[in-house]
Formats: sequence, structure tokens, C-alpha cells
Amino acid sequence: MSDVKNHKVHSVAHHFANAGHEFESAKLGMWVFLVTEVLFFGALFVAYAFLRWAYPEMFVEAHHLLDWRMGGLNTLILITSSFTMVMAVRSAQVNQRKQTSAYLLATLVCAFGFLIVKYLEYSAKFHHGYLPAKFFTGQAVSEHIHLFFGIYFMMTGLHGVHVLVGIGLIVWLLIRNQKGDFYSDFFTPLEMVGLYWHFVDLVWIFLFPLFYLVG
Amino acid sequence: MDNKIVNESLIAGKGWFPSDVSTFGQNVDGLYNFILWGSVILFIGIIVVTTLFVIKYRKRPGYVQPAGKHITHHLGLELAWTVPPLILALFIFYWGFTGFLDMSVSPKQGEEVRVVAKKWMWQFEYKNGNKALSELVVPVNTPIVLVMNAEDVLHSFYVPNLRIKRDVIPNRYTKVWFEATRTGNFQIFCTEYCGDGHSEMQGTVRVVSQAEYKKWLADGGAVDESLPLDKVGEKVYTAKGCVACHSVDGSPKVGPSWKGIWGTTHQFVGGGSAAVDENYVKESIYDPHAKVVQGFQPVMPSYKGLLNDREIDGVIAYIKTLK
Amino acid sequence: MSQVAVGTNYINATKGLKSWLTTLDHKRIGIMYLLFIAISFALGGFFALALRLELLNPGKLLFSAKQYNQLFTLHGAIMVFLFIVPSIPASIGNFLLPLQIGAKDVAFPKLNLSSFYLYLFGAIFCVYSMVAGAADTGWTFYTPYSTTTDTSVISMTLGAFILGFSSIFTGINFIVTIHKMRAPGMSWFRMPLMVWALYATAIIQVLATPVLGITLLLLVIERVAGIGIFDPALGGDPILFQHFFWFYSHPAVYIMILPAMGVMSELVTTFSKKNIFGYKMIAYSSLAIAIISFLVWGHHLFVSGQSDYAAMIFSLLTYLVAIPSAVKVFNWIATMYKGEIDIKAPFLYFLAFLFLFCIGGFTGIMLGSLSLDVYLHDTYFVVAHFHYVMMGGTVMAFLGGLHYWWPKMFGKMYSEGAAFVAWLFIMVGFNMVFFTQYLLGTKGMPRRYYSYLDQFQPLHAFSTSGTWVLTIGFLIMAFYLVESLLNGKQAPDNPWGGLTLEWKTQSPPITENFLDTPIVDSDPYEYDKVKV
Amino acid sequence: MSAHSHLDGHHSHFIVPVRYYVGALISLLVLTVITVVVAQFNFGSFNLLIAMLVAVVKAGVVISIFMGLKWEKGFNRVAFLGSLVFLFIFFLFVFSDVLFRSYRSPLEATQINLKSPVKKLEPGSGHH
Repeated sequence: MSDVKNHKVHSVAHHFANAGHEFESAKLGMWVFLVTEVLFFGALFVAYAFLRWAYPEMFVEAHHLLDWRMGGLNTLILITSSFTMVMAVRSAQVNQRKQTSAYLLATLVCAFGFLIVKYLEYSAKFHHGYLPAKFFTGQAVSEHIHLFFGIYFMMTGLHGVHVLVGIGLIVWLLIRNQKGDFYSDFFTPLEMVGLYWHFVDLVWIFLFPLFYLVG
Repeated sequence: MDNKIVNESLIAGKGWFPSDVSTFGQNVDGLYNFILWGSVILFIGIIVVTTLFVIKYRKRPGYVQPAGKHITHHLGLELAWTVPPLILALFIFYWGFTGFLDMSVSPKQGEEVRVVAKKWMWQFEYKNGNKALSELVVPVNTPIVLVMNAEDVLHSFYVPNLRIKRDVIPNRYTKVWFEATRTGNFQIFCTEYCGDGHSEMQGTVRVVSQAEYKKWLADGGAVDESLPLDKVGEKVYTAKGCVACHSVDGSPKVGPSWKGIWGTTHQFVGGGSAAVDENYVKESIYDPHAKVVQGFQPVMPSYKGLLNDREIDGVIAYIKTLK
Repeated sequence: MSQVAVGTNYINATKGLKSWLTTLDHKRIGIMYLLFIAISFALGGFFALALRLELLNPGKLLFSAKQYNQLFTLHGAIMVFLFIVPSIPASIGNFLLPLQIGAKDVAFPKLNLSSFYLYLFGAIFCVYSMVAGAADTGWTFYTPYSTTTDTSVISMTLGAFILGFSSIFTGINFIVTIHKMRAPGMSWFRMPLMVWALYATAIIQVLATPVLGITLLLLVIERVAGIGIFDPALGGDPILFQHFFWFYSHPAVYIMILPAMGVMSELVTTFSKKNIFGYKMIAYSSLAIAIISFLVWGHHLFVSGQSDYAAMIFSLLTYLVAIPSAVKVFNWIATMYKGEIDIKAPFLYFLAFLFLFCIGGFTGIMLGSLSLDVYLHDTYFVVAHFHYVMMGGTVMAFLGGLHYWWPKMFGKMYSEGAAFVAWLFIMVGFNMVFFTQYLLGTKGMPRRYYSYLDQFQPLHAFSTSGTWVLTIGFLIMAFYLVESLLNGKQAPDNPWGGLTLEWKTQSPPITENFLDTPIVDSDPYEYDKVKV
Repeated sequence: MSAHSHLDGHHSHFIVPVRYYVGALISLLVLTVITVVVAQFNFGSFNLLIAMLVAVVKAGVVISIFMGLKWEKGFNRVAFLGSLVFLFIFFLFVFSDVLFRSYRSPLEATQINLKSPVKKLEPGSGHH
């Protein structure tokens, strides 16, 4: 079932004992990196919780200004992309290079889809002036409503930046895969980017209900 | 820091701290002394043992290191230097905690005073509408509750002799209470960094007798009518906080110095100029941002309602004397 | 087995500036860090000298109030973010960690180099802030002052933000290195205590620094767009900023002190020729400190208006974190018992650390107690306390470590006599500067004051004069260390009789560290079994 | 001698069967639909609870299946779950402050008899 004929043989860096050692080290490094990401986003969630606690009525009012259909659509897109990503890694594990590329491409399409929806949402908010306080020109349906959009743009914006970085990484993976870098004994970059991408999905899983569903 | 009301010296006092005129001092000073002397004893112990070891076991001709297996652990010893310090630490915690609770829970019958902090002055407002700047007049042996908020950035209300300190925050009220146990003048500092005038943001707690306090409340703390105008102005200069930003010796502080400005011409930010005369001074006090002198920031708050006509005349007369 | 020509080492293995700038060798990266950390220290020290000079008398001497505020902000920010946080881990730690565990390099050499460049990049932002209307917020960037002041807060915050990532990547690298790169036989409890300390440090770096990152990012965006979370004028809460800030910055204190404690453990065994007393206690106490350090940040907020419940919990936990630190001190002293104490320059700094850190620790107990802190908070007492812990602790350990590993780093010996003289100046100068500030604090002198009441002047003037003595000490040190590089005696492989692995390779080491991967079959400090 | 087990040279990866991934995908899609549907009804303060419960379950699926923590061993697990513990500590301690400090307490404001010191945001005016 393998369609890999002439892949490049990966050479292990000089300070590692062997490929397994290298893979395990990289993976541990990635998990520890995700730990920092948890705290990075986590702090924002604490800020969100504080604001929500301080201005509960305002949050109810404000969340109606977001379109849950858009958020829901993006949730489905990201979940699907997580699936295609994990399938890309798996295809490399079983030496299916073409499938890996196909799944990576699908992930990329999802990522762009997510950003397009996000763009539509953002431009609507810009149009209505629902922005952080310094640029807020919208109708203040509730006092302090600028706080909602402050934290909304902060959190979804930072998440969006992560999606952008992810797109760059996936493009890089595609190129390397086309060159034949990945095969059953070496797919470390795929696995690492995969973990990162799932984490981006994970953050959205919380952002979606907190902003779009429960005001 | 010339021209200030001379507050009771912070250095005076029986112990390490300035003299204590509060009800909290017993706890705070006692705790300080306890930790201090406990630490001194422990510290001397550590240094003596270390010194002994260094001398006794130092490498030198003729010295041979004691042979045998090295001791690498000793449960008894390790427990001995872990558990007692822990118990001691918990005891110290409890001591500090009870004292802190006394400070936090303000008594219900306390006399309430509103405190507004802004760059760089303390403003006090009494229940009967009296307002005072930089000088908090309170009766002796009466609990006083200060309800504080800030208008711009964080400040902190600190009176060393009363052993109190509390941050003053915009968008929120914080409270601090005290009961002064004797009369006198005591220093107020701002201890939360608040910008250029931070170190000048000072004031005085004037603790007076009950009778004097009643009289002060009744006449609104008005300046003595018998004083000549320039003396009134001099008093206002220190008592109402002008001193925080304006010098009288020619050196620029946050605002322009008052020395020698009378009759000169001020150039303003955004063009225009005016001679320093009575109307200009009055306008600068009431509406400071209308004309901002070049090289300075528009940071002065309005004193409208805080100074009466005689006091303004006093300031004008005082500036005239500064040649 | 590697083939290495005689006389080759990591310094002369390849030549030219480019070979250094693109190196992946942890030792070279460590040395480059060392260079820039030394420059940062000199810069931060220069600002300290300037601001102490201003405090020679009340009122204006040289600078305006605003310039003074900028000076103490730059002093604090540079010393914290550019000097002391990376000081021991990034320079000595980078050089030493793979050597001590018998590895060829850290797990991710390229990441290591990028950490270094991030450090430089962050430093450029900070320097830019310096010339473009330096920030005047204090290194703590408290809102709403930092969101409203017109100085260049954004560049300074972005600088600290980038430096944070440099620190995070170093932390990730060290954790993986310690987990995955240990030599055969080097089990967890055979690791040198310095490695334990670096491990505990890395845990804090990884867990706490991201929160600083997000806090500073929020501050930047607050200034740009007015998010409002920290700005009371928009309905936000400045105390929340303080929570965010200290969630990083209190554990960061332990990022600074834990590696210093690791250096202490190494110094005391080597110079006493004794096996360490309580190895496991010291190792575990490092981890305990790392974890408990996350539970105490609120003791910076006792008078800030946080709830009394929070204050109570934080005060209680603060006392718990004091215990492991005390345990370490007792263990070090017990280690000296029946040793053969060789009083060389590194050991002098061990003694300095012990002396100064204890004073810093005891005064920390005063500051941890609630009612007493109300009086002492934000006075010079606090300034003196953290300088005793940070400078008297971390900097002394850093200097001790530098003198200890200097022969290994550069293969050169320095003058012991000159080192003693410099040490004497530093000790005397330091205590002149900062012990005085304890006295000022107990008298009620608030910190960050441009001007002060006349009665404080004698103490302020004495403190300022101490800075000059301190400076002389550092100048002497700079002189004899540079001298040793030029004309120093060739260092033997193991000048102090150390037992850890770095002493088993040549001085300076070869690029691959060891000719053969070492096999470890004993505990790190068995001076009773091995005779050097 | 566990410290150098990586030197034994053995290198093989466990390949997760596809059905796990498909199952995870389906359950995530279903849970998303559930959370959206539930949000259309008003259960008062339970709304937040339900939404968070669903989100936590979804997160659990992503972490254990997609990220493979289910098959991961030792320290990787401890590290990631540990980060959640520290995040919880952060959350808990911040709220041990804000919940008990009578922030903007209406009661306190009436006692002091003062209006809120917060400047009201004028509609359409923007701030500053």
C-alpha cells in the first residue's frame, strides 16, 4: 500500500543517539511549548472571566451583536481541519505520500475558509463601529460595551494570528512532503505542526461558546 | 522641600520606627521587634557557626581532613531545622494577620472623611461640606474612616506615624481607618508611584482636640482674617498643595516657578502670550488648562470651589512678593 | 569516538566572527550571552549610579523629576529583563548544562541560537525606548499610569515581551535537555544540584513567562486601541493588571534566585571537599520553591485593595515558601562540617551570598507579615530587601559561578589577590548602599521619590557614597578578568578539584564536550570515595 | 538505568486506527450541534454551565484522540495536564480577590452616597 518509492533518508542530528531519541525529544519540546500556549491563552480567559463577572448584563446584551451562525460554521470548519490534519500525519506514518499532501491541502482549505468567515465577521463589526474603546463608534446599547469588543478582538485576533502561523507551517509541510522528506521513520515536523494545529482548534472550542452562545 | 509645615519629625521615636500615635502601633511595632530580634539571634547563630567551620576546617599546612564516610543526611537534624521554623513562621503569620484585620475592619461609629487623590494633591471633604487640601484635620481619640478614590492614576495614602497605608484607585473606593492617640502634625506621603510630582504629593494630618475640631468644622477652616494678604497667600501655598508643583526659588518643577514672574510675559502652548497679572493668576487657578505655559504639561486640576476670594487675593499678593 | 587534534577547543575550533554568530554550540552561545549580559549590567549599573547621585540631596541636583523617573525605570527594566533573568541560566547555564549531564549539546541547538537572537532583538527595543523618550512607568508598568503617560512605553513593553520569549525558549530547551540528553548512568538523583536548580528554573520560565507576555501585549494594545481591561476610565480594573503582572513577576524572582542556589550547592561541595549534606532535600526544595512560588504573588498587593481573604491566603503561603529556602541554607552550612575548606575567590562569593541572602531573607519575613507590610510596603525597606536578595543573592552567586567556571570557559586563571580586593570593595560598598536603605525604610521614606524630607539626607548621602565603593569593586573585577584573558596562566582541566562531569573534560572543552560519552556510575559529590 | 533507555536504538511508532479519528470527528460535530441548539433555549445561569461542560468534553476528545494524549506516556501527560493546574491556580487566586472585595458594590456606593466615578461612554462619541 505504500506509494513512497524514493524518499530522502533522514539523518539524525549529531547530538542525538538515534531517530527515536530525536523524535521523543522533539515531541517533549512541543508539549512543553503547548504548556506555554495554555498559559498564554489562559491568562486571556481569566481576563474574560473577570470582565464577565464584573459586567454580566452587558455581556448578555453584547453577545447578540455576534452572529452565532458564523461562529458555528467556523467551529465546524476547524474541527474538520483538525481531522484532516491528523489524517495527514497518519498517512505519512503508513508511507502514503500523496494522501498526506491531499490531507494537508484540505487542512489548508479549511484554514482559509476559517479566515474568510472571520474576515466577513470582522468587517461587519468595523462597519458598525463595534471596536475597542478608542475606535468605538457603534451604538452603545449597554454601558461598557466597548469592553466586550475589546476582549473579543483581543482573543479572536490572537487566535487568528495563530491560524495564520499555522497556515505558514502547513505550506512548509506541503513543500517538504512534495520533496519526499517524510516517511514512516521520519514525520516529526508533521506530528509537531499537527499538535500545534489541534491546540488552535482547542482554543476555538472554548472561544465559540463564550462569545457567541452564552451572553 | 522648604516652606513646608514642619511635621513632627519622622526620626523621633523610641524604637526604630517614627513615634507611634495610632492604635495599631502596638501590633506593628511589637511584631517588627519580635522578628528583628529573632532574626538577629538566628543570624548571629548562622554567622558564628559558618565562621567557626571556615576557621576550623580551612585548608592549611598540617591540617588533614577528618577521614571516614561523609554524613550526607541526618533526619533528626533536618526535621529540627524544618519544623520549628515552620511553626515560628505560622505564629508570625497569625500575629500579622490579626493586626491586619484590625486595620481592615473600620468601626461603624467612625467619623467619615472623603479623600480624593489626584496628580499631585490630596483633597479632603467632610460630611458638612468642608473641603480642605493637603491638610487633614481630625479630632484626637476618635475613629476616623477615610473613604478614598483617585481621579487619574493610582496613589497610596501613607501616614508613617499612624502606621496606615492604602492604595487609592480610580473607579473604586478603598477605605482606611485610624484613631490618633495624641495631637500634633503628622506627615502624609503618597507611596504609589504617580508621575513627576510623586515625591511632592504630601500633606499633613493635623490632630486637634475635640473642641478645636468642632470650631474648625464650624468656620470651614478659613484662614485667619487678621493675617496680611501675602501671609495668607504663603499659607495657602503650603497648606493647599501649590508647593507640590510650583517652586518659589526659580527652579522649574511640574509647573512654572512663582519667583519673579509677576509682570513678566508668559508664552503659551499653541501660541499666544499674556502678562502675569491679577486676572491671569485667577484664571490659572480656576481654569488651568485655558492657558498652558510653554514647556509644561496641562496637568493642574482646577481649584474652583477649593479656594475662596480672600485666599486667591492672598496668592496674588504672595506672588508679588517673590522677586 | 571523536577525533580531535591536540590543543583544539570550542573557542579555536573555527575562526571568524561569522563562525560565532552562526554557531550552534551551546558553549559559544553561553559566552555570547555572557558578553551581552555583562554589557547590560554595566548599563543598568550606570543608571543606578546616576539616580543615586541625584539622590545625594533633596531637590534637583542634575536631573529633572521626569528624568529621574526614567532613570529608575531604565535601571529596573534593564537589570530585571536584560540582566538578572537571563544572567545565570542563559550564560553559565547554557555553557554548563550539557557538560554537567555529559551531553554533546542542548536538545535544540537552533532554538538555543534563536533564543539568543530574540534576546538581542528585545534588547534593541529596550535601547530604542531609551533614546526615544524613555518610559517613566517603573519596571512594573502599573496601569493606569502606564496607559496614560506620554513616554515610549510601547517599545519598552515590546522589548520585555520579546525577551520573555527568549526566556521561554531557553526554558523549553533546558527541560527537554535534562529529560532526554543525560549521559548513560546519570539518573535523576545523580544529577548535580546545579542541574536540579536549572530544571526548577525552567519550569517557572515555561509556566509563568507566557502570562507576562500576554500582560504586556494587553498593555500595548490598551495604549493603541483602548481594550479597557486594565483601564479604570474605561471600566477596567488596575488591580487585575497587578495580579497578571505578579503572577509572572513573583515566580520570576525565583527564576533569578534558584539558579543562584544551584551555584551555591556546587561551590560549597567543591571548596569544602565534602559530599553535599541533604542532596535530596536540596533537590526537592528546588522543585518545592518552583511550585509554591506560583502561590504567593499576592503579597505584592497587601495594600493595593485586594480582598482581605486573598491577602490572608497569600501571606500564609508566603511563609511556606520561606521554609525550603531556609532548609537550603542550613544544608550548605552542614556541608562545610569536617571539610577541607579552600578559601578561593568563588568561595568568598559563597560566603557573601550566605551573609547577604540571610539578611534579605529575614527582612522578607517582615514584609510577608500582613500588618507590618502595611507600614513597610513601598518604602526603601522593600528596595533594600530585594536588592539584598537579588544583588546580594543572585549577583553574588553569578560572580561566584563566573569565577568558579572561568578557567573552564576560557582556559585561563585570574589573579586571586585582585579577586579578593574586588570582593572586599563589593561587599563593603553593597552594604553601605543597601543596609542604609533598610534604615531609611523603617523611618518611613517612600520609594521612587525624586526628592525627600531634609531629615533623610545623611542616610541618602551615605547610601550614594556606597555606590562609588561598589563601582570601584566592579571596575577592579572587570580589569583582572580581562587581564586574565590576555595574560592569564593556562588553566588545568580541574583547578578546584571538582567532581562533576564538566571537570573531567579539558579546559576549555572541545566542541563536542567529551571525547567519549561519559558513563556515570556514582553520585555527583562523593569526596569521601574519590580522591582528587 | 531508565535514564538511558533511549540509547537502545529501538524506534517504532504506534499507528492509531482510523476509526478513532473518524469517531472523534463525528462526536465533535455532534457536540457542536448540541451546544448550539441548547443555547437557543434559556436555562438561566445553567446556560454557561452546559456550554462549558460541552466545551470541556470536546476539548477532552481533541486532546486525547487528535493530539494522542491517550497513547502518550509519562511526562508529556504530566506537563500538559500540569499546565491546566497552574492555569486553575491563576484563576482561583485572582477570583479569591475579586469575588470578596465588594467591587463596585451598590451597597457601598449608596452608603457613601456618591455616583459611580466611572465616566459614562457617550453613544457614538468614542473614547478620548
